[in-house]
Amino acid sequence: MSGQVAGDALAGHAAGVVETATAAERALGLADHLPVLVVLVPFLAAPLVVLLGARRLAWPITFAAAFFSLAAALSLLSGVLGGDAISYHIGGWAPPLGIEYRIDAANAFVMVIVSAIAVAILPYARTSIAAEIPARQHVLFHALFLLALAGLLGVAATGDAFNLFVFLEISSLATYVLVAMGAYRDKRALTTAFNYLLMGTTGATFFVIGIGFLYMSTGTLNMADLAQLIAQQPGNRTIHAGFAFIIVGMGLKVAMYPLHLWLPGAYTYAPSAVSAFLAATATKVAVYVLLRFLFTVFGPQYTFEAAELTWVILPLALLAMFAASFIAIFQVNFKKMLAYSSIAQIGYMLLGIAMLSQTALTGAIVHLFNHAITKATLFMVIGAYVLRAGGAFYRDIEGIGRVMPWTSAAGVIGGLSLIGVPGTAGFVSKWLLVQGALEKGWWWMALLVVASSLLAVVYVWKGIETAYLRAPREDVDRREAPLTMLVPIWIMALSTIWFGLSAEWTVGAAGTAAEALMSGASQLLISGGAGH
Amino acid sequence: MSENLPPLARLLGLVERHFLKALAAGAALALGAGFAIDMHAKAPLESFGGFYALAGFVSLSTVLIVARLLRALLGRQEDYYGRSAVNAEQYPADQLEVRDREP
Amino acid sequence: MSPDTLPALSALSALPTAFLFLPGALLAAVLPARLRPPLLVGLPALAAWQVWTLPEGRLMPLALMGLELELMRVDRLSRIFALIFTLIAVLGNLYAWHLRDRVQQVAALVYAGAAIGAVFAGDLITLFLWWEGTAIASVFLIWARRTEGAFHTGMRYLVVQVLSGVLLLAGAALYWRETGSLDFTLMRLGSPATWLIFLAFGIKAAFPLLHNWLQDAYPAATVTGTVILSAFTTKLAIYALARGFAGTEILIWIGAVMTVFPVFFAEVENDMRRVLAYSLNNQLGFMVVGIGIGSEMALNGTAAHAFAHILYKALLFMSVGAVLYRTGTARATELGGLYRTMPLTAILAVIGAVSISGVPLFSGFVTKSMVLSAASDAHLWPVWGALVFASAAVLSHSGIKIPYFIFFAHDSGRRPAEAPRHMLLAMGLTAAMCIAIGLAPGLLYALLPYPVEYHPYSGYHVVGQMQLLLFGVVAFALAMRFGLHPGEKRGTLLDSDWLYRRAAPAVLGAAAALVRAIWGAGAAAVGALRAAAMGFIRARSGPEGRLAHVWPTGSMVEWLAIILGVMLVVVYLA
Amino acid sequence: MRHHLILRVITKILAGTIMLFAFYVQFHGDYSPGGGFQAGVILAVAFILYGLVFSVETVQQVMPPWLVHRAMALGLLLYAGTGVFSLLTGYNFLDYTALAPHHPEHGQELGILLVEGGVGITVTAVMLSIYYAFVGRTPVIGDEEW
Repeated sequence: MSGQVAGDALAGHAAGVVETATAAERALGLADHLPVLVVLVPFLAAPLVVLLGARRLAWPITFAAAFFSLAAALSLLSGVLGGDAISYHIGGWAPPLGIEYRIDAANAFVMVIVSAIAVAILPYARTSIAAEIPARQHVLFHALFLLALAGLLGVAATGDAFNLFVFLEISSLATYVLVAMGAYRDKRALTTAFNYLLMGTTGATFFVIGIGFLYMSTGTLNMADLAQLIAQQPGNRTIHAGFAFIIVGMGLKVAMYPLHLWLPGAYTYAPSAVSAFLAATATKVAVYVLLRFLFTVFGPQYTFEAAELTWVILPLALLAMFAASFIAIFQVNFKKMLAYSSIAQIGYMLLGIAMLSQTALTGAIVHLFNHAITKATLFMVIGAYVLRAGGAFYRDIEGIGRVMPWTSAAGVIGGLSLIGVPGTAGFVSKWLLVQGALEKGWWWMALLVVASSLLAVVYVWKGIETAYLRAPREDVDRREAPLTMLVPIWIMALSTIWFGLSAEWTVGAAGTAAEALMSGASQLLISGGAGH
Repeated sequence: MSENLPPLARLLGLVERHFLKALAAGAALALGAGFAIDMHAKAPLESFGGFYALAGFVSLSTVLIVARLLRALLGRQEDYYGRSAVNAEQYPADQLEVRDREP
Repeated sequence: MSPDTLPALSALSALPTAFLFLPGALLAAVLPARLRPPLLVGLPALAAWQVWTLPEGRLMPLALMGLELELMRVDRLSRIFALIFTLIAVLGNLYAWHLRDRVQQVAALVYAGAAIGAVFAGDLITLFLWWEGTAIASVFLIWARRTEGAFHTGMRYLVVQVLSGVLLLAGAALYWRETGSLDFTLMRLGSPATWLIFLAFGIKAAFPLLHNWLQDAYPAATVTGTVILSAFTTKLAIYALARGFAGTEILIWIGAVMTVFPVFFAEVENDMRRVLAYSLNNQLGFMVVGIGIGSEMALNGTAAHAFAHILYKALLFMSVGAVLYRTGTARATELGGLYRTMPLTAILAVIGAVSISGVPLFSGFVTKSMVLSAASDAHLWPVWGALVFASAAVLSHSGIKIPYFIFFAHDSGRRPAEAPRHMLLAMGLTAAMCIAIGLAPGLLYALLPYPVEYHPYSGYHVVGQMQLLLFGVVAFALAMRFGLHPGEKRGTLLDSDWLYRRAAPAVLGAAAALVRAIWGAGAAAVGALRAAAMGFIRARSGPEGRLAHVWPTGSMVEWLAIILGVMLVVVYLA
Repeated sequence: MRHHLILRVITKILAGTIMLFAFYVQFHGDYSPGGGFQAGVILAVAFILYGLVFSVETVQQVMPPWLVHRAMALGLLLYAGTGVFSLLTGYNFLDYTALAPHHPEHGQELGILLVEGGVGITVTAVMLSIYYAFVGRTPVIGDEEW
């Protein structure tokens, strides 16, 4: 199987870029606009929802938009899996002057993750937010959800550095408000959202400062063009500074370990559906941006050989894997535990990036996907607990496994995947990471990955123990979660198993993406040339 | 033996009563045979006709003596690992069909 | 009857045997109670038929994520183990005919299926998956007792078993790195990979000091669960060792120790099922020695002994289980004289006892002696001596103690009813197989991995064994007569489980306190350093120490600054 | 504020002027720096000033919150709708040529006008919405206590 994937990727090299739109060609079908439509449809749906203002229409429109995005993202992914890239010129202005959307395996994969998670979470959110957010805010909630979705998709789709920043801010601002909506359950959501706003904005500012530096020394914002021009000025200190600012700024958005402080609060106090969506998508998209800049814009050679970034990211990744796991063990709030676990899991992705090999990078990208579905499952389960038990503290959910057997069983599956038990999605990516470490001969690293998985065993076990081995509380609503929540939860849970058992698709797509990223600037030089 | 026992049980009772005599006879016979036939010795000492008899006797004696020491050394109360450990608990009766034989 | 004659059944050969059991287990999970026992007996019987008719070879290669897997590697070694596994599943489930506990019934099927799957696994990954499958399925047979004690025991058992699986996986991964192959064939100890795999097998095979999960768990399982448990896990490990490490010298010594040390524990133990668990350990020693010697004769002996052993050990567990089922206890101190009302069970137990002791005409005799002969052929005299000692010692606990203290000896006054019919039937069939093997060893020898030229019934052999046994009994009788026998006494015996049930928690507690202290001191030191550094920065940049509040936003910005600084330094200097 | 006669009078005069200036920036933005963003803010200032001097209630009679919310969405839709129009007529997203295929220059002009219009509407609405959000809170010191 892997041989075949590698072959496809090699073929992709030769194929280069498929141009869908140039100024000369006029007659374009709907399919040719998918790169922009995938972002545009949810983006347009947001004001539409506000304009209509009808609570009953909000959900169907949102769902339809998300569903369209998913379909579009899948179609784009199938188009670029061969290793090609699709380039779309906004307004007909050719890059590097105009804004270019360029879709390759890496970002198509990310868009599929984001839109699929949105589609899966929306039916769940319908019930969940009905219980957590007052009715008058529902229209707003859906609009913001759409904006966040559009922003995240836009970040993935765009090939323009500044445009990327704009979409990042669109999604971030929507997210701040979504987090603040948790205030109806817990007032602390307000301070949390404010903290998140301050920190997120700081990160974004760093990022945009970095872009500024790059623009200063290259005069372009198009990423392919940037890659080309940066490669021509190896010793430029302005570019060095820009590099540092961009990595640190995105590090914050990624929640790289010491820059993670915004995350636990945001995930804990946000409404459950928002937690699930954020945990599954926001940091993943940030990781994608990091990947894009490290590998495409600066190129692996610059990043890891000239800048020795491995030795900055690697310790931080290890720190995240262990410190965050330890913190997770001592949490008393289930949501917070999962939030810290997310930080630890992000450590795995950073590890995969820092190891700089095809296998490890594939592992990181697959983990992006696998962790997204795993965390979505778990946060959705917690949301169901919150609905019935009224809180996410361990003391609230004692013995709930007997009261809500289906929900809890899905939670156990998610937990197993979090640990990385074979047969679940989590195993596939950890296996690849271990494989990557062994390929480099770092088998201490492989052992560390396994060791930190053992920490995951501890915190997951704590949850299972609470849910199953304690006597249920008397005052708990003794009912299973409603079907509208249960079905999405189980779709997610089963998908963690599905992608654990048949990993060809995920590993194949991620392998192509990793191949594209690893080849870095060299491939883009071809395509960048074609774009002019 | 006033009990009304099944015939098979009475047979076993008979065996139990005459066991020692039968054992003595059997042991003597085996020992005799050992000296009478060629023991195809491969191991050192094996050629001695009573080797296996000696080995059996010594082994069992060793086991019994060492076992006594072992108990003195390692024996603890049944609830050493706690009242709820398997050792200290009764088998849950609802999973059994405890019944006496009807006379 | 060839597979062609029955088209429906011929389709079976296209399905890995283990996969017969998994849908069966699903079915058992939904069937009404009445229909489950026939399913539980019929399915393994069907599997046995399939195993019997399967052609040899690598039947089901599978490529997954670039790994070459093999689900069904059928050869003579795997076939004999699979065959006895299916047989014992039939007998064990027949013994459990009365059972209405869905959990146990499903677990029994999954467990048997996983064990058979592991036996047929041709690569290390498949082996690992089934290996963990046996661990997870079997623990339910312990938990099914549904007491707190059983729960904790089950957890300990599960931890040990899963640990074994994890080691196996780690070993497999390293092995792959080293050799580029996942093929499960003969390995040579030496690299970390093979040591890890060896250790994983060793745990399940209950190597000395790794053994205690066995004595801990088996007496805690349910009446019927113990019978099933006794057959699979350890013999699976024996199979794996025979496949992977035949001829590894260290195994000879490990096996020798294994045959000897459990006999002392067995002698003093009060719980009859734990006595049998120790005895099981001792019997495994014979097989491990055989694997260590590695000659064709020795491996034949190992396979034959495993086959015979599964039968008579199951028979003994069944008879003790029947007593437990009728009296509610398996403690020697509370039993005695039961032959009066359970004569059939008593006779069947005695058949098991004489089989395990190696009395001529019973199965133990014709198989154990193969290992002994192999040892003497190899001129391993100390080992041979240990095996002779162990052969005699087996007699003291399994051969005499079990039947004597339960069914004879002093009259406990208990008059339990005879065991239920299905139990008697299961025991009767098992006993018949023990005798059949003893009478016609050729039947079993024909199944062995290598051609057999061995004749157990030579005059000197029979006489020697009879001497050994009879004088052993004499010693026992004398000891009883003069009160030298350690006798029956209630209590708990310390074994290596003390290390993790008592010592480890204590040591860990102390260690945790130490780590906490050091961590605390370290954290304080780092905190002080950081505070000093930050204070310096604050004095310059913070107008009035506003950032001194450890407010997340503030500290985050500090970190942002620090990391940016580090990044800039790294980027500029690199 | 009822007593601050000068402020009230000046405000009434200024409000219209500010609006006029806003429209100037809006339409002049087609050719020179400036446009929707700046014009939107300036236009909002007119309303905010009016609201500060008179009262929120008064300004909300002119610009009710629901209208403000809808206007936000409307502006955005106008912007994106222009893009979608070009997309539907077979051009790339936001390719203004689509608005006047035979005179691309006119198309550009029209496109910028529409897009900047959308931006202006949205920015005005957002600024007002922020203003409403701030003044919507219970005042710490009541109006009578001055």
